[in-house]
Amino acid sequence: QRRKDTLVLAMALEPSPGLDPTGGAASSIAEVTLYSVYETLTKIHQDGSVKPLLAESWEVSPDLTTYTFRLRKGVKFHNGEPFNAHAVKFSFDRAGGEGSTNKDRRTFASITTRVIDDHTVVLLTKEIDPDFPFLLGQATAIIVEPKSAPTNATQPVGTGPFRLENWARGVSVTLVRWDGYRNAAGIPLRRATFRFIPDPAAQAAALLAGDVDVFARVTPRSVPQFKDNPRFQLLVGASRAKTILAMNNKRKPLDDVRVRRAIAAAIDRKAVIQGAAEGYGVPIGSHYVPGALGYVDTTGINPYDPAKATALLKEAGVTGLDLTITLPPTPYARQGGEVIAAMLSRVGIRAKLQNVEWAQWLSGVYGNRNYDMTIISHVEPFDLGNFAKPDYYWNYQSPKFDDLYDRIRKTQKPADRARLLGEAQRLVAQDCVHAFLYQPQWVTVANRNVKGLWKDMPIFVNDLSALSWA
Amino acid sequence: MSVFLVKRLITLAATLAGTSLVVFLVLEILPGNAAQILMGPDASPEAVQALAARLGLDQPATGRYLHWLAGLFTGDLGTSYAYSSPVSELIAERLTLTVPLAVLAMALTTVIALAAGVYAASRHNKAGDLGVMALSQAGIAIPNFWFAILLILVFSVHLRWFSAVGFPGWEEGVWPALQSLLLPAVSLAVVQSAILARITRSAVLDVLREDFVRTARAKGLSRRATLWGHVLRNAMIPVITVMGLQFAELLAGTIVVETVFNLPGLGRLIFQSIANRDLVVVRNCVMLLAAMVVIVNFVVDVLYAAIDPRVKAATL
Amino acid sequence: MPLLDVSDLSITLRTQRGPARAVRDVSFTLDRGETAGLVGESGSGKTLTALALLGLLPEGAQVTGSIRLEGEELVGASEDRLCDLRGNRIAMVFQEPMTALNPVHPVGRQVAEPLRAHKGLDAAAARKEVIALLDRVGIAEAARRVDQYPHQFSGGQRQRITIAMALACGPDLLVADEPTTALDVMVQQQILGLVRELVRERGMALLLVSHNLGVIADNAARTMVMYGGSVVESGPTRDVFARPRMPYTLGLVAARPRLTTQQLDRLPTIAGTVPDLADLPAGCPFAGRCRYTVDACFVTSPPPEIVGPSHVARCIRLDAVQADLQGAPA
Amino acid sequence: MVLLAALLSFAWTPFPPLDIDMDSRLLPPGGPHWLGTDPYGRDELSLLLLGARSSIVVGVVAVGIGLTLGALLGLLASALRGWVEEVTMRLADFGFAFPALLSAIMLTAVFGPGMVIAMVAIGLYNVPTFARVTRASANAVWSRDFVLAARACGKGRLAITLEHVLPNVASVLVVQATIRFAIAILAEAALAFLGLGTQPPQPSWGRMLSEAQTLMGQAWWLALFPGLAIAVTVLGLNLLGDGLRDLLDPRLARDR
Amino acid sequence: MSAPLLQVERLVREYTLPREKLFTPPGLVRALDGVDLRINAGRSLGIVGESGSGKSTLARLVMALDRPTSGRVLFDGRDLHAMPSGDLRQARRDFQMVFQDPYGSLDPRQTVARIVDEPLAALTDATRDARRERVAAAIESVGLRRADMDKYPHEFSGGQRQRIAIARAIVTRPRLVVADEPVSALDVSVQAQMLNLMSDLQQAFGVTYLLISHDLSVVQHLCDDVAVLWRGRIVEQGPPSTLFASPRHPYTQALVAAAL
Ligand SMILES: Nc1ncnc2c1ncn2[C@@H]1O[C@H](COP(=O)(O)OP(=O)(O)OP(=O)(O)O)[C@@H](O)[C@H]1O
Ligand SMILES: Nc1ncnc2c1ncn2[C@@H]1O[C@H](COP(=O)(O)OP(=O)(O)OP(=O)(O)O)[C@@H](O)[C@H]1O
Ligand SMILES: [Mg+2]
Ligand SMILES: [Mg+2]
Repeated sequence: QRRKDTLVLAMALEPSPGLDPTGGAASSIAEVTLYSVYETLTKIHQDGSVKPLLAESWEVSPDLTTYTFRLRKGVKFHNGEPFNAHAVKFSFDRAGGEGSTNKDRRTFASITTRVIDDHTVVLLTKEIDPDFPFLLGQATAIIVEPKSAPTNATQPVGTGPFRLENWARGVSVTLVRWDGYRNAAGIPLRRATFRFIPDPAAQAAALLAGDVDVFARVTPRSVPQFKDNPRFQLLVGASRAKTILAMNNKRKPLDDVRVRRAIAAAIDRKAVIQGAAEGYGVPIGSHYVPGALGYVDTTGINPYDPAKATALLKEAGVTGLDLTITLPPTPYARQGGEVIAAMLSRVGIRAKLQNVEWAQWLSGVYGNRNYDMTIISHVEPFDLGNFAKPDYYWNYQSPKFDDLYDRIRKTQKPADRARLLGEAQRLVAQDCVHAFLYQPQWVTVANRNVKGLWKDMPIFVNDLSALSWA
Repeated sequence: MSVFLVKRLITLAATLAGTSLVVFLVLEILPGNAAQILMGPDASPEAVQALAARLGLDQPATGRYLHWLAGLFTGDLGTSYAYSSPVSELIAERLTLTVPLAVLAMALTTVIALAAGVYAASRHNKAGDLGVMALSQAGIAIPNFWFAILLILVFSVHLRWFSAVGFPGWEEGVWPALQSLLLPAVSLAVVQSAILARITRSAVLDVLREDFVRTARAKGLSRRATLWGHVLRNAMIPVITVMGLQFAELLAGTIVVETVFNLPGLGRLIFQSIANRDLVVVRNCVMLLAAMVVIVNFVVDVLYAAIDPRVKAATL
Repeated sequence: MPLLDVSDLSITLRTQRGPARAVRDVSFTLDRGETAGLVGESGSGKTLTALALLGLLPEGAQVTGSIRLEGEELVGASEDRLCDLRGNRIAMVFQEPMTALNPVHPVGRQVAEPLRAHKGLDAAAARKEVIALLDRVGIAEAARRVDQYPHQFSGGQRQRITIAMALACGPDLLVADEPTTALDVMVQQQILGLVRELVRERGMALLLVSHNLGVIADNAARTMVMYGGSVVESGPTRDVFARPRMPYTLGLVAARPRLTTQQLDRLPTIAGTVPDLADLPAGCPFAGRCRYTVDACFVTSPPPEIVGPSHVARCIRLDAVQADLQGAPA
Repeated sequence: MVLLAALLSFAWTPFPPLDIDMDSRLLPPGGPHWLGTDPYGRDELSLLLLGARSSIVVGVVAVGIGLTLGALLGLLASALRGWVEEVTMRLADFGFAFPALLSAIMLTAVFGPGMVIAMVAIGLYNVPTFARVTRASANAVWSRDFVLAARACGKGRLAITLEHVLPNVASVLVVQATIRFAIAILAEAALAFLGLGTQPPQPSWGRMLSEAQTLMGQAWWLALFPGLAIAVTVLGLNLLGDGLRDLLDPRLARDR
Repeated sequence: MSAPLLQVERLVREYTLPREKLFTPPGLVRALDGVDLRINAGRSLGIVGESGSGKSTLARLVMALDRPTSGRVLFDGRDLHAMPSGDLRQARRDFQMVFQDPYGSLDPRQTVARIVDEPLAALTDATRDARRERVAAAIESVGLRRADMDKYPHEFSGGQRQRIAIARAIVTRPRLVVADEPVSALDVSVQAQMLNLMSDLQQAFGVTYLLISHDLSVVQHLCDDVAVLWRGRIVEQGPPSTLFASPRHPYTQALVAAAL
């Protein structure tokens, strides 16, 4: 029997290219290290609220361009160096600097960090973003120690309650409680191991065999077998992700909104959610998820209506439509693809499924925009802005939306923002830029006795400090 | 050194050189690059480019090939993009799993196949023979990943005798490590031993028909003594050829089995690295696998000569 | 009591086309120091008869009748007992020297095997004995060559090695199954000379199987002629060859081209081909090919008829044959 | 039998095989769906019948590639001997260095996953096997006297290869082909398991199996039936191979 | 005296042995070491000699199936090994071969008709029907039946197969037939049939034989002349009656002594 102060968590992918969240984009890096090894100024909680972490408090100037953070005192890095305003400045300058491989480099490049004293920093932003504190709670905004920063990928040094004990590449990362943590006594777990199990069948087997205690974001296909098993608890939480059938808005005949609408109308979102996610999803009508600020229900704009789909196609003068759906290797895409292809065939659209690897998706679909349609989940919390990017892979261009988005960015009052956001959602839905499918729900399967698990996951993180055994 | 060995060594070297070129060229035409994958779709293009430069992806191909070749000799195999650690270290780590797994599987294969094959041959056309052959037919017909999943369901999930997936590493002790390799090795060995058992059986039967077996019996040796003393060694000649080929399939089979059992072995490293376009790793791993196969076949040839004194004379 | 007493030996084989009586009612005796020849066409059952003496018949062969070695019954004897006898008291030399030796073991080891199995010699003692044996059968530099492999020897040398192997334990009975067929004339003479010498020296009984009449004529005192599984004629070699009675023997002897005879335009031949064992006629196996065939020949197997001093032939038309021979002397 | 199933699938399947029906997902065997349904509510039996087609195509093409190229190389090597033989056989050794799975993975990375790539990869891996078998048998034929007799008629190597060598190695090749056919079906299954074989929505037994593995705890029928289908086919092919071997065995067919 | 049909001059054939050591030159075997022979049309020459003395090598060289290291093979006055390949093909019609092994020398997958037809098809440009007639005639002349033409070799006994092989050799009406141990694989009684057949054919068609054997009695029966080959050299030659009655060379003496 395993000791009650250790826990084994499983995840599908191994952190890559290392354990430094500023060095790569993989969410798996954050899942292992954020809030456990590294800490940020703010901390995002499971309800999406932003609370202090390394910063004790902060103030915002009325024009939303100047943030003043007061830092926690007496905090040390794992290597004994003190945490202070200089570390903050170093971290943010590094993230936005030349040669930075930080995913959010562009954002950090627009920030200027001023050290006021050892425990006070001021951040000046050029772009207004009401969600700035949220951003500072993400893994790209971790505070690193200047001397150890270059080797963070293999020997991470942070201020968090855990430090790296061992990384068996391809197998697991083991973290142990750091006794120098400011609240070491309040951390129930002494050791946490992350095991990497990409194969869905192996994931299920590992859980069933008791090799693994917690598995966040389990492949939905495996979920039913745990549903009625008393040994396990199931946590179903909302995400900020949007799974869509993205369409190349410049390709003929997809440049005709009627064709796009016909496609959307041919798709029964409920069936897609069943087929792709075992029912773990909420239908969406636009690129926005329920629960986010300003959400409006747009699922009625392009409802499931095969007859209308046929009519629309006729109206557009399209017959015998052949389209290719390019599918990345994730299960939701491959499974959803099969369902959607079958549904499209009912309205006379022959959809050929083309499976590609990530590398090919990135270079073919994302890079060269060489595709008709693709199924993809956009996991970034707020990314309506992508519709305003002229060179984005969707090839969507709408002066109306660009204008609207510009206004959203400049609007500070939440109520106004919410209204504008609602407008933007409706516009995207009416233009039927994509066939918007669903907001996936993340399912966590865990041993019944594990306490403190997050249900909702606004960002991908495992808050180890909260976990314990019953 | 005999001409035989020298000749075989030269072809060995030529084969390996050819392999390196093929591997490099095939990987060169892969679409997509590692930097883009590492950074994901939401990363800014500057960050991607910065990473590409850091990884050396912007160098010309010939330069990288020669650099790699040189590295093969010095042991400096480059640095993995995805793991940002030396490839040689990475491979060495993975080999501590894959080699024992392959060896264990091969050992199981050999033991099961030889025992079953010899037994069947010695009871030619009797119930024992038919039984063994029926089993081996079944063994050949089962896809190994399917059998692997079955093993997990039975032994790990239901009986809980073994852990379902993963590998504790040799630091945790030899026994737990071996334990976690047992089911994978069995699922690899089932098909191969079924095939090998048939080969062994027919080889033994063929040898049993040889005149010298009758000679041996005429000297007053018992059936058993004849079998062990005269038949087996001669029967090993075709058996060893097949074993050499099987080792190659076994190594490739580890890709599947390592996936099912979630073992951090070389096979899975290749598989993942290709998906990640971590070409430095792929290149070296594929090269290594190919080299292992080629070397095993070389060893088979040498064994041949050791077993059968005529071969050396004939292939000189 | 004779050393070897075979009576009514019959062997039935299982073949694709049903059971085949490959050897039928063979009886003979053999004393120490005596050499008997067994001749006959290919497929007439010579090798099977020889193998039966060692209990080494192919799987699925059924044996009836009796084989007694100094009174001890070998048909149905236990495998262990047969293992004790084989290579020890009964030894055999096989036809094909190229394949009779195991290619992957040194010859010395192979010759030593019977010594170690029956005489319980240790490796060193056996080796010494082996070198002496190889020397005896005329392998030059035996001490150096014991560790070589069969492929390093010529056909004649290999045959000598198999003979050394057979002689290792000083057997009472040596069965030599066409020991020289695969060799050229010169080597053949050497080998036969060697065997003759050993028989004389050791008082061994020798059953010499061959289809080469010359070889038999030179070596065997008594000869049995086999055809279609039966011994169709037997008697003192000189009588059988000089005055053959059974029509098949007649044809066989006549068909042989001989250096000594004047060059003839045509050789006498036997028409037709050897019958298939699986569907052998009920009567005389030679019926149909024989120009003396009458209806009765097809009905029953002819009984042995005494035609001279210990000269026996199986034929119901002996009178007609005799009449013919006297009418037209060869 | 499998061939029959494949043929049958052109004419008739119990249900439209690729039509999804989310209301009848994962039904166990029985009722109108004899072998149950898959997670998209498709009829398992219909999919199996359709899958037989892919499996046969994979087998035929993979073996076809291996057989033609391999036999060609083997015949060439044995007809020309000398350095040609040496080079061909070294090439074959070289081919052995890349097991089907490995080359399939690499080819897939270049050309994208799919049945064609899988078939080509398996086929290429078969080439050295066939080349070796062919060469060995062909060499045996070349050493026979009837070849010498043909040469005494002034026949060239090409004519002898076509008239004498090929017919005499054909039986060995046929037997080998049935065995390789079975192995190809298994290899395709393994590739499909890794996601590199047949691509959706086209079913193949291997792909059905690999999809079933996640559901093995819930829907045993999905893993069982394709598994059985593969096993039965492979078994059948092996028996066919054994049968052919017996049929073509000179000791049984001829009186030697 | 007419010009010889076949004339062999100082024929040498060396085989290279595989190297034993890396830096030693490969060994050489001299299978034929300067053989001189001549056969006049209509006569038969027998070659006897122990195993490995070079008999088969000689046969292959005479048949132009192998190239000599040095020396010449003159057939009807023309050097076979110096001829352009087209001419050689033409010439092949005039010399054919019979092999020792009746099992290995017939392609098991061809019908008797096709086997016998092979030299006709390859070497003449007769029509299909004409060829079939000639094949049938050849088959009948070796004592088989016309009905046997569409059977396969495995349906025949060893002796019958050897007849088929002989039919193939004579179907083009060659002037020379090289027979490499044609009867040594056969039983005595069958052997007699074959020898009779060969001498019948010689009388009927005037074939010249080069008969290779290690059996002196066979050679004596069929040949007008005998040459004794020993370690690649002809050590003695003459009519069989004189040669066997009073052998001169020690090897021949031993050979004759052994055969008696
Ligand atoms: N294992 C066997 N199975 C079936 N038939 C056999 C077997 N061994 C021998 N025979 C048959 O039995 C008959 C007698 O065979 P045997 O070997 O005794 O003949 P032989 O007189 O020694 O001939 P040869 O001179 O060719 O050696 C032959 O027709 C042979 O085909
Ligand atoms: N291809 C070859 N390579 C090397 N040596 C050869 C080759 N063919 C024949 N020899 C050698 O040449 C010599 C003569 O061989 P050849 O076959 O002509 O003998 P032979 O008189 O026909 O013997 P046999 O009576 O055994 O058929 C032998 O020593 C043989 O080992
Ligand atoms: Mg015999
Ligand atoms: Mg020869």
